[in-house]
Amino acid sequence: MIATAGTLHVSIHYLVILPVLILFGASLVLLIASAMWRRTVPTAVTTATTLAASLAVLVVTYFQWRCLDKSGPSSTVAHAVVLDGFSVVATAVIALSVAMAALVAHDWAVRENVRGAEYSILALASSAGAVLMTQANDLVVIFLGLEILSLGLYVLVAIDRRKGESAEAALKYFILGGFASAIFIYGAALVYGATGSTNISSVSYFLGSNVVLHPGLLYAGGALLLVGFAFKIAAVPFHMWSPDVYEGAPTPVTGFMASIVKVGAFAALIRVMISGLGTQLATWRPIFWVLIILTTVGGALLALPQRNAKRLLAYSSINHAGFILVGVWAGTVLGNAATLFYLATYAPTVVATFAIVTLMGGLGDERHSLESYRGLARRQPWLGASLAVLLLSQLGAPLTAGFYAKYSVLAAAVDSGGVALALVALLSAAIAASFYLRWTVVLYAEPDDEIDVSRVVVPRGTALVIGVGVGLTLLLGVWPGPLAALAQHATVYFTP
Amino acid sequence: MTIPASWYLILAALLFGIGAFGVLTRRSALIMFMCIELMLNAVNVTFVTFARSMSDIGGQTIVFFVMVVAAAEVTVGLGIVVAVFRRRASTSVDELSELQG
Amino acid sequence: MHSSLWLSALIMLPLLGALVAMLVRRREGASYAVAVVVGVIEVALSLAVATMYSSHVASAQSFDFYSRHVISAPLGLAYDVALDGLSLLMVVLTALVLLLSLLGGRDQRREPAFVSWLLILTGLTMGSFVAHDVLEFFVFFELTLVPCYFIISGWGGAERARAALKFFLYTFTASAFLLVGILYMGFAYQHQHGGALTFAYGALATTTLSHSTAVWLFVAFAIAFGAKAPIWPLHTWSPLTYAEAPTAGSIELSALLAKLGSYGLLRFAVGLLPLAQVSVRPYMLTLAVVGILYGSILACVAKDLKRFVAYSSLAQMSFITLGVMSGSTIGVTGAVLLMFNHGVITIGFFLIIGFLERRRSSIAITDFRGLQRPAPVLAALFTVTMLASIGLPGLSGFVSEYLILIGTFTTHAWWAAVASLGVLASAVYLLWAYQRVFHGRAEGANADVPDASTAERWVLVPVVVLIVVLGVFPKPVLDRITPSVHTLVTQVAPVGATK
Amino acid sequence: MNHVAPLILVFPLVGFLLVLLNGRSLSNRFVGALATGVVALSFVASVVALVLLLHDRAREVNVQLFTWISVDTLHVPVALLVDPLSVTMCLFVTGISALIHLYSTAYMKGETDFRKFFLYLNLFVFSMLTLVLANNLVLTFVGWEGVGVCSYWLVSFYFDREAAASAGKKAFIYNRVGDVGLLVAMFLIFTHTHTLTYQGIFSSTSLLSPTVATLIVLALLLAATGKSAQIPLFNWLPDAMEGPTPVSALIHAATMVTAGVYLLVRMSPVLALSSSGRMSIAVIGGVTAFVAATIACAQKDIKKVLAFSTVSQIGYMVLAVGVGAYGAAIFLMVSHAFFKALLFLGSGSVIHSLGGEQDMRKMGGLAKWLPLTFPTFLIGWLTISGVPPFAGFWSKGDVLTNVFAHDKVLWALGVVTAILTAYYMSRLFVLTFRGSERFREVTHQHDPHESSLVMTIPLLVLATLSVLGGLLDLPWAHGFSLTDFLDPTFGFVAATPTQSTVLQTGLAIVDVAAALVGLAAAFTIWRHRVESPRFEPAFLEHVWYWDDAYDAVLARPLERAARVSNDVVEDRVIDGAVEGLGGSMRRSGEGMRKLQSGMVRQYAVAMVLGVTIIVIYLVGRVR
Amino acid sequence: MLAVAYAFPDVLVFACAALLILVGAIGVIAMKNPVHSALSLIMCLLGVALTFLAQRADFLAAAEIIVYAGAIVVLFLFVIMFLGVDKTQHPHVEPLVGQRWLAGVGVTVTVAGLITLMANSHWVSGVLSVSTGGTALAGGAGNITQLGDSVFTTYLLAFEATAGLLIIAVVGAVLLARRERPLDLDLDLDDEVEGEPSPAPDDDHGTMTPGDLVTDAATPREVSS
Repeated sequence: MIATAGTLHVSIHYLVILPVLILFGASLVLLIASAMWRRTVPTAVTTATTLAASLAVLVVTYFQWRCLDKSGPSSTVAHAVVLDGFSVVATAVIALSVAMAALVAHDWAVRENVRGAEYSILALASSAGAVLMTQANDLVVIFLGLEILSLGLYVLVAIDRRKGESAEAALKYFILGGFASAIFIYGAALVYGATGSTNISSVSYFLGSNVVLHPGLLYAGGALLLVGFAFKIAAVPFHMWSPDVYEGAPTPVTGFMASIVKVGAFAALIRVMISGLGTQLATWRPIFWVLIILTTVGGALLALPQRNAKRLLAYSSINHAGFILVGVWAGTVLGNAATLFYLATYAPTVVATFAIVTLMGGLGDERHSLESYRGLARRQPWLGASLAVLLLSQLGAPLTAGFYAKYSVLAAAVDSGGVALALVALLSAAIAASFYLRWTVVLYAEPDDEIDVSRVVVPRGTALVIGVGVGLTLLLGVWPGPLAALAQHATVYFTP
Repeated sequence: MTIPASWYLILAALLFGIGAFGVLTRRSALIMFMCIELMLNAVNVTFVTFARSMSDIGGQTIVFFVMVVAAAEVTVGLGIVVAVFRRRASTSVDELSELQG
Repeated sequence: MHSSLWLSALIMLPLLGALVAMLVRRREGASYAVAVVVGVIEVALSLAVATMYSSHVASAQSFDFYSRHVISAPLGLAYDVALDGLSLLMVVLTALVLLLSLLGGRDQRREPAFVSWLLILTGLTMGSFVAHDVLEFFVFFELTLVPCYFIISGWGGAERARAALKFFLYTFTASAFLLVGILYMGFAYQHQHGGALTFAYGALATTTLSHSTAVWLFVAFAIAFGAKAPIWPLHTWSPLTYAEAPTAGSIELSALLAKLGSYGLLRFAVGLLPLAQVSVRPYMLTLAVVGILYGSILACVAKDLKRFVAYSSLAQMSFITLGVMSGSTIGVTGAVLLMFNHGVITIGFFLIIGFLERRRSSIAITDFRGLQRPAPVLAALFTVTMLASIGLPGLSGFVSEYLILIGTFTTHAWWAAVASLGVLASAVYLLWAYQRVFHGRAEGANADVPDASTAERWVLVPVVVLIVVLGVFPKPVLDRITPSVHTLVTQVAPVGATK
Repeated sequence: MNHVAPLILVFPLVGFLLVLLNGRSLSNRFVGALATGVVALSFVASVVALVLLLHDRAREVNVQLFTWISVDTLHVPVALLVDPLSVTMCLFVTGISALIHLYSTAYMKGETDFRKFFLYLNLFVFSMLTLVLANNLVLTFVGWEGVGVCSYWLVSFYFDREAAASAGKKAFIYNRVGDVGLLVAMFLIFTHTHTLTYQGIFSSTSLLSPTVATLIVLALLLAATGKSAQIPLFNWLPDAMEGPTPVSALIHAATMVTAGVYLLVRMSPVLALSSSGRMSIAVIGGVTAFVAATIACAQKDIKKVLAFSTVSQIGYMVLAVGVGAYGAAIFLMVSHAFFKALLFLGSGSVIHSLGGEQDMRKMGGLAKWLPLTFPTFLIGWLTISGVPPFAGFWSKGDVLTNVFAHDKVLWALGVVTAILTAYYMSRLFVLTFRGSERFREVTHQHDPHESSLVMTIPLLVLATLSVLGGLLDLPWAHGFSLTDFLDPTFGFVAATPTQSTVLQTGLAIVDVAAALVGLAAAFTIWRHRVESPRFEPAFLEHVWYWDDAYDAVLARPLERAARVSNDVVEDRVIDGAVEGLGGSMRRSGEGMRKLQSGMVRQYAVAMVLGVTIIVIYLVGRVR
Repeated sequence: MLAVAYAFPDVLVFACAALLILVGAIGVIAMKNPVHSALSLIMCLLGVALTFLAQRADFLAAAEIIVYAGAIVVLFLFVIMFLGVDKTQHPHVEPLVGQRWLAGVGVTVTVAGLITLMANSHWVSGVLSVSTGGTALAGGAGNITQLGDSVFTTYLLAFEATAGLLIIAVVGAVLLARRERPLDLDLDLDDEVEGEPSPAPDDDHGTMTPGDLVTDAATPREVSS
């Protein structure tokens, strides 16, 4: 991959960067609108814009896929971004999450009487960053995507300024995020020194065509990059921010964050560690191995004593991150497909889960103790059953998407010889099962008279989100074939 | 004599380390930010050094981006500090431990 | 070769029934009626299938009703069903358990949700037994946990939440080993033969594995199935769970789901890893023998009737394990038969215990005394069940137990000899329990215990009939089991004795 | 024959089923008549079978009914073997059963569970006949277990009484120990011969090595000790006296308890392969005979005395089997069936007349009150004591003669036992019918009354049989004796040394002397006494502390083991490990939670340490 | 010393830069007063700029001083002043047990490890000049040209992305720094569009801060907390 130095002409395939442009453009439009508009921009308008943008992105991804089918993967803008199956599917997942999260946030904003466009502006911008990460083919672009994503999230976390936790979470997130960013970019610098480029194609080309006799610099760079990603995906021991942030952030933001950060970070992680530095996979694997063990087991164990739904889900998402890492560990086509499959199933599930948590939070977004779920399924069978299904999916029960997600990453691991890894991960799932089940039991328990048993109003938007989440979870549980095939297909185009 | 790249790289590594140590030991959010700036500057030195070693302008260009990122981060970060300060009248991060467990 | 639609119908009917039951839940009793109708049809279907099943189908594996549809090639997922002598009886048992636990459960357990879960559980269990694809089996196997969990935690006793959780975690954890093992085999096959990922039973059976790998896989399988069966010492979920579960739940768990464990052990561990099983056999047999004696001993000191049955089930299930691992056609056939017989006997036990609980609101053994005087029919029904469990010749338990012991004796005499003590032990604990509950002078509340009502008697009639018929004339059943077992056992003919 | 043999079985079964299915709608009278009738029919069928068999040159007929179990090489048919042995057994089983059924219709009158009693009794007869007629070991086992469970039901017939319930259980469990022996014997035989039919086994005895044969014999011996109440499994039988007296007469004297002897006799071709095995049998039999006799000397309960006497008599039979005198064993079995049934029914009559009292100290002087029972009982007493010319003299003499030929020590033991037998039976007789009338307090000053005719007819018939039983096998009547009839069954008999007539006569004199010594001693001691601690040592009264020994050696340690298993192994070790694992997970979760302190700088340190470890690993890797 | 400096001017430059950087960096983490820390940071940044100059990155050196020393540190100082930051913090007192020790060991080992790893590669192992096609780096104006080329070709997308980054930073800062108006979070970008955060007064604590001077007097709103 030789850069086109010397000329100032850079060819741009706009279809590739169209999703980023749409998301960012929508963000800018809202920004300008809220600046120009004398009155506050109605929430309906901002939500509609967000939805329109994300749906537009979904449509674009369809055309991208068609384009891929026709002419194969390609890179553009001086190889800074690529169009391949992986990026397309990941982009679509992000778009779906954005749309779902927007609906939840809308109903939240209506309930909390929060007006204004900032959620939409920031969410759109952040998701643009996430999409950029999924497409980026350059460490610097990944870095910038990461920063766009993160800066947006820092602010989103702090958006509920009635609550001290919100600001506290934001500050913690920010400090650690900045720290991790610095580590990440230092890693990028070292990789640059080791290979002469930050472009992932070039890096991989260099490593493929040269035998690196003294890979110390490369190792150091790779390790620091890995740490940067590990922070983002909240792998133990780089996970400690996540429960605090999940708990402190406004619940719709948590759901949004839980889904798109994972997709963006894992996409970039795979591109860097597998596509770029894949020749050194033997070196990275032990690190991944330990990270996976710590993350799956640690996440599950830490979740056990939790009594707060959001915190519990934070640790649960750590556990899931460990599982997704299993797919990365495999480092094979199967592994990548499994990772993608996992992300695609996990994102809607987790958004829908947080949608319910948002509802249950009640006015003020404060009722998050598990006790407040007591008897939910008896009062509101559909809502309770939905949550139960989502939890079972996260638990990995068959006939839910979560089962095939876990199954596919474990299959990839076993295929690559990671029997012990798969086993440990599965055993951690068994530990995790206990807290999902405990929650489910609470749902179906006899309602406690002392606790306020008022019915939770389910606004239409949130209902739709829950419906989509549960529907996808069950549909993919019964009929995972198409998505599995898509994921498998997607990774065929993986490296341009 | 041309200074070997290694000198700069070690210098950068030390700077990075000092920055990291500062993040770990200072309680004031502001000073932690400064330390993160130190770390980013270490990265910059590293990039520039590599750029020189390899006669590649790319390294220098990236420094440019890093600076932008640093500026953006500081902007947001200080905004958060201000928001927190409103509530607590302190920039000490040790007092922020309502969320835990 | 018959159409696989029969099996699909057996799986789908209860699931659809569950749906219908939920749809009509507003009308009093409608859900229950739906479930009973489904149960009757299911029993009829299963008997039809059992009658049609021809043990002389052309294929070497003697599978019938076979068909395979790949659902997702990348995941290696397929819908693949077939029936052979090993699963035939289990299919019948599944249908029977549904019907009897519906009819015998307590009245307040006729809630729509409860019967729906029961129907779902039946469909899934049916799926497990006819699954001819290992992954498909795992999916069904694992899925059965969910309805079980809800049944126990929703309608169980005071400690139901803990019991349900313990049960779920136990089996869930253990099945982790199974999944990894399955995956390993699937990929080993794929790496050897190329092509798409597949978990078809016939395919995996041809995988070449190194001996140590096979042994490890066997151990993994044994853990998963051992926790379900249960095999000593993986049994400790069962006393708590049986005691806390509602009657129908206890029936499902011990009469049916436990069989998933031994069935899996036979079909997948022994069937797919024939050479490994020869190496691990002594260890498995030892565990089985220990389980027989241990379960018997603990049954002697059990405090309540359900725990009592739990421990006696441990002993009985250990007999099954003994037979499964015997490596002899006779022993394995006995084990397959005992799976069914123990299922029927356990239905009887739990139904009667349920009746007793209905009368006295207790299952503590010390709360009962001298019931034979006020309730002679109930006592007689219990006696028949008990004697079948003891292994009285002429009743069903004997045939299977005898086959297991004699089969095992031909290959592993010492284990069988020690296991024979289980025959003695079962008499000890069962008679002891019988004496404490039914003998003696009935006083107080016990003196007024009503005898079995007509409905209760009729529920138990099928149980008694099966116990007697299979004890006196088991030949048709054995003739259907034996060829499949023979095929399975003779896989290891070069290494182990087949007698 | 193909029709008659199954009929022997079918009659009692039909009776059983009829009562089972219509129990409620039938009157007690009808049930009693039906039950008695079917057994009588069965007896008739047996007689017919005997006649047919006598006309059969092969003296062996196989009647195939249907295949029961057939798996791989294991084929178990439901088939009957009609040969002299089985027909002999059938005859006396059905015959005595019919009498006892008849007796019971009166004896059990007024019982709440009258119908159930006959239900069990018919099932018992069916099982016993299955045991006897089966042509293979498995089918024999069916009957073997069937009689066991019927015995369980009948012993615990008065289940309201704790003692009865426990006794029933004890009987079944002791039997079950023996069953394990039979099972193991079957397993061994099948493993080596691949067949379980008697003819199959006998035709392939060459496949059994001496060691295996010895093992098989020992296993069979264990089975026999269980069912036939021999040492070490004999002490269930006295407890079994908790059952109604007809049950004691039928099951625990005449028929079921002899099943062990029958089994050994049936398996004689296998016994022939192991001399050490036979020796074990002989020793067990001899010792049991002696020990049980000593115990019988010190019992106060009339039925207990008879029970131990039964044990002792069966000991003789087993002894006979051990020395290869199968014919003598069967002869004793048959004659014992006559006189022991007689004695039990007689004692039943006594008990009946005293309103249920069984303690001999509260009897005495009943001779004049029971005009029919007394003479019949007298015959029974003389018969068992070995006084000529009653059946007992001949059969016991036959046994002892054979034993003498084999082992002088065992013979001596047998003679001593004979003295004891005469002694304790006379003691019983004296205490019951002679001496002062001590029953007034029991009968509330009423006079005891003789039982009804229905009860006394069986007594008369049995008394007759006891008198004439010796005719079956007189020592000099070669060619037309029971032994000759049975001979073909045994195939190969260990050669009985021919004994001179002088020696035989001498031995007979010794027998008579032994009987007279016993009688004399008993009369001397017990004529004026009710209790005599000197002659009733406590260790005899307490059955040599046999039960206590079992309690101490087996029951209590096992119980403790059960408690330990339950409380320690199960709760603490196994489940403790499981729960502990869960607990440790929770605790480690809690512990890790403490690290999650909310202090952002600690989070950062965790990150740095993570980096540090990775870097150290990489440094190690490049080195 | 001077001779050495004369003989090897580069060494002198490096020494100065290193001294500035390290002293400045240590100053940042050691000073009690945040203002002093900020000033130390400037010193450090000057040293960094010096290394840039010494390595033919003239433009970056200028940008470093302008962007960092000129804008970022000033921003820091501004906030420090604005918040009237507490000087009570004693950097020498560490409330967290073992924190400093762990941090010291962790950082030291990590940095040592990183240096070891870099040394293992002979410090650089990448190919020469991927983006400039092998031509040497130019100094002075040439440097700017090269940078410009690079930014608008190889790093075009990154460059565009920085635009987005800045926008989001601005929006974020504006949102964060405004006063709390829990029920009405609309944006008033009219007077804040330039990207400077507009700190609002901290009414909670009743201290008069410079922020009060820039409070939007035209839109008086009730103060709530």
